[in-house]
Amino acid sequence: MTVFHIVLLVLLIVCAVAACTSKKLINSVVIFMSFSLVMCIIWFLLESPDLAITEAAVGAGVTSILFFLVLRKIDALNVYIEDEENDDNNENNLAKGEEKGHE
Amino acid sequence: MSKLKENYKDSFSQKFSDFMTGDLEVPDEVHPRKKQAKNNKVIQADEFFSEFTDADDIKRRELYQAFRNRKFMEWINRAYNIISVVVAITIICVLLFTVSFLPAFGDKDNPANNEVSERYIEDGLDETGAVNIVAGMILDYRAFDTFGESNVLFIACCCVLILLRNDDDEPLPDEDVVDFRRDIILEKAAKFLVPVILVFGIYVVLNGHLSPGGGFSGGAIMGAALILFACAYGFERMERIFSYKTFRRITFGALLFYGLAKSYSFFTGANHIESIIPLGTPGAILSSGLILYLNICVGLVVACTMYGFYTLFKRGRI
Amino acid sequence: MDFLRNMPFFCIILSMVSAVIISIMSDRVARVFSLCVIGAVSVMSAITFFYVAGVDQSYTYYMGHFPAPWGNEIRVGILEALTATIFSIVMFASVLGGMKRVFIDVAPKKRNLYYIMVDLLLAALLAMIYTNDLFTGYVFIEIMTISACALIMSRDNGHCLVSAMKYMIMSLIGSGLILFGLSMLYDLTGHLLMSNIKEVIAYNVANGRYELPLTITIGLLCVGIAIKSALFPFHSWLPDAYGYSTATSSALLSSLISKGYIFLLIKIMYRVIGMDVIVSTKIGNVFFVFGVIGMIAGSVRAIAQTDVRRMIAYSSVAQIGYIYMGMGLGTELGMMAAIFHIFAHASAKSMMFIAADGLSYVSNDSKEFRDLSGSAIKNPIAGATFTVGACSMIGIPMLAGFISKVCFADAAINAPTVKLVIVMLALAFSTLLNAVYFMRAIISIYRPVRDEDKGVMHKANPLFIVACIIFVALNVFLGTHAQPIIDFIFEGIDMFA
Amino acid sequence: MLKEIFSHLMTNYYETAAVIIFGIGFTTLLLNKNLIKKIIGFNLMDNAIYLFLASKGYIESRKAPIVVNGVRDMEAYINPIPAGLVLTGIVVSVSVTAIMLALTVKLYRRYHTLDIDEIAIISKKGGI
Repeated sequence: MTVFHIVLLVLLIVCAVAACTSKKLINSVVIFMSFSLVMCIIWFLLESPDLAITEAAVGAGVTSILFFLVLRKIDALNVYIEDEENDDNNENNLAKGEEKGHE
Repeated sequence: MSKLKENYKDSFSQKFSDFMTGDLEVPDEVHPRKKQAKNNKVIQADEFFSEFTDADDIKRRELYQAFRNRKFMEWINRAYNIISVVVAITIICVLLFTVSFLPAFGDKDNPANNEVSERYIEDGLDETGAVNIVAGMILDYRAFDTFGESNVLFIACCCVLILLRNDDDEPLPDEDVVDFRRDIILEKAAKFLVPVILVFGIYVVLNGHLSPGGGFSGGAIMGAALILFACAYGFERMERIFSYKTFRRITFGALLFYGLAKSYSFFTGANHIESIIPLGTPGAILSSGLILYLNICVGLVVACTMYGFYTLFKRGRI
Repeated sequence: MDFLRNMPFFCIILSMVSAVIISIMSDRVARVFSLCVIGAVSVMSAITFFYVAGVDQSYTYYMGHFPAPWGNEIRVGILEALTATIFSIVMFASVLGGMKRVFIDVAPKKRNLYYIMVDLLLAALLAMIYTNDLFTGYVFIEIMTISACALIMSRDNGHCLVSAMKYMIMSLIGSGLILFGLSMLYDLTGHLLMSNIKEVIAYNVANGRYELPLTITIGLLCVGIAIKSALFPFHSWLPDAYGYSTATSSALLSSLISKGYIFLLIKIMYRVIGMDVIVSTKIGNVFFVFGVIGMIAGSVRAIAQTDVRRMIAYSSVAQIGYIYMGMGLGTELGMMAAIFHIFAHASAKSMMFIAADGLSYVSNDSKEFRDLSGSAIKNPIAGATFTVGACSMIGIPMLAGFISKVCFADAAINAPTVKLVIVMLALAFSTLLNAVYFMRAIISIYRPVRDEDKGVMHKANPLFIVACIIFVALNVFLGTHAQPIIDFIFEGIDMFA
Repeated sequence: MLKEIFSHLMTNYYETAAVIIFGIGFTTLLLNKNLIKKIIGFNLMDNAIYLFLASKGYIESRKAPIVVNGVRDMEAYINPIPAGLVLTGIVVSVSVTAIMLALTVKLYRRYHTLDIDEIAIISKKGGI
């Protein structure tokens, strides 16, 4: 049984790392949504079903909707974040992102 | 004597007296002429901001780039990244080192399993009437925390109202009209899904004290049902059932009932007066005293807040 | 169980329920209702103070039907009631004084939301002062953080939004660390009630169990609260947050919110972990060092400011350094000096923010020194209040600041010699720096007005005058009748443990 | 010494995972300048602390604290207190996330960028 716990925890850590290092904003939001779902399963394994339902409904549900709405609102659905070195690449993306938004 | 010199302007005494009287000559480009408040009207942020054309943005970005690209700034950024990684790693190592000294995970005689949790489990059913001990603990033993908790949600909703709500007289943002295209698939799916989700949410709220769930999770599920309905059928039909007025009334009514009911039980508890609320038979729906009604109030507050977040983010008006 | 014991409970519940009621009121009614609630709370807190001073021992009040470790509980002592009274008086005067500015700055539809935040801030402050349960303290820390952030961002200009975001990021790191420390404390002791935790910790320390996790937990809690109350290395969010928000918000933020966190830290030191364990872990020296550096650095930065509100903000970084230096001395005298300085700084700082707002109101809303010159002649009430506040901060006798500086010196004499020398030097140097920038401000606002704009004397609105009178009265009262308050603080500290 | 520490870490593997995720969230917060990434970092930190707190209440081979057919002795159920605390915490982190996202939208409408350093510099120099 503890193997299942450990596998889920490793998956949790992988999701956390992926959510932070992914380049596109929408990727990190989707991975963060999967992070909440894995967290919901872990609550269930830790024998606290209250937390499982709340995390599923509130964490994965509403938080992700808000993230997507914000990305939609600021036309950043396709923004590509480079590292700090080549900032100019980031500029035209932002600019490109903006044009697409205003069409 | 110094006044006679022709360049007494930059003599030490003049500079000192300027400093003392705050008359420091401030070069103009450090403080560009600030936009004067037109006839002292509170400038709506977006209206003030709309005068900046795209040219201003690009000019401003050069200003930022010039500032960033100086050699000095590059060095600072690299140093900042290194220092922050080092700080984070030391924090993780220190915490991991402490975790190895903490009591073992999951064994019976941890300090946390003492007489406090024993009473919750053994007398929980008799004292609060709630089969779900966690719900009984939240809404009866430690009710003051949960009252603070629903106030956190209420205050978060007020914050988002302050930030994102534009006035009623302003025309609807254009993307609201453009955005909503009748999507048959979503509508047909919502026609089936919304009632199911709503019934499930109501079930979770009503059975909060019997099965896992309760006010927070049930309210979030009901909020999700409202969001799906607004998504599928657009805001006009939603406006008929759920306008800003009903939003304010529901939140006000639920939180006021919660506050008054809980202050009654705090007052009777503190002054050792026997409270007249019956506990009922365990296992029945109308059983555990106030917990059912408090669950309903918290469920309503959470549902309205979640829906309120969605509409405020989507179109700036509930 | 006579009726007077319910007063603190009534204060907390009244301010929470009034915040809910305000949500359906219009902004004019909300303003008056919120003021009445704050006035009622300050009267009730005064009644609690006199009741507890009379009974002369602290009592616990069950929030609910179940005794302490199971249900929530608040504990009322002399120190808590005194702090609650002074904080609610300062809040009443700040809200009264800054009311006109709120109706200019905040958009028409959002004024009643502003007063919801003020009331919930009062509720969170009272609950944090009275609570005897750590997790209740954490929930009300969250309410205070969010309402403070709302107070900053309610004025809709660019600077406020940026400083609100910075404030939010720093505070959330702080409350994350506090919750981490709290959950480790729960794991080590199994309790959330403050007095029970203390027994288990004393037992653990006695036979050497869990030595390292306890020190790490104390470190986490202290760093978390230091971040939230803007101690020296973590004060970067403070000048923007206080400098750009409306007058009432910066008055409330500077005088009440950072002090609420410091009061919770004092409670944690005395009632959760025990003063002897704190002294043995030497965390006091860390506070002492950062406090002294904060005093000097805050004052130096304040001199370089050309904007009067940012100057006052930097000076409050220095004053928070004073308080942490007092706590770092480790002796009871040092703690007493720190607590008295909490009261002195709370009353003087909010007075200066409100007065600075009155001055800038007269010189067409500009906060730069250049434009404020001669504004005290146009608005004499605001000028007088600003001068009294500045003199109290410098430490002119007959005012609160002077008494707290005397207490600091008195505490330093009984402290070990190394600390004695450092405190004396730091006190002297920082008072000199205070004098430089406050005198400059007073000189510039009283400079003779150039003849062409010898405008008519500005008649301040009556509410502003009442607020200034309350502030000056509170400051002079603290300055002249300090001895009874110091005795009450000593009694409160003994009763605190 | 190192072996013993490592074996201890293996026994409380939940707390170890929680601390690692806390570290990841904290690093994200420090390194990324994009506001959305910072908010995701905050959520990671908060979820890690709740995992740390909830794993305190778990006891081997015991069931969830719901009284089933009258069994009421303490040996059958886990410790309910951390579950209650974490429920409160989850709702706090949702509200805080909503506020920070609303701030991000307002800042983007005004400054057209998500980079907090750029915003701070422009607001200081640009004066808006």
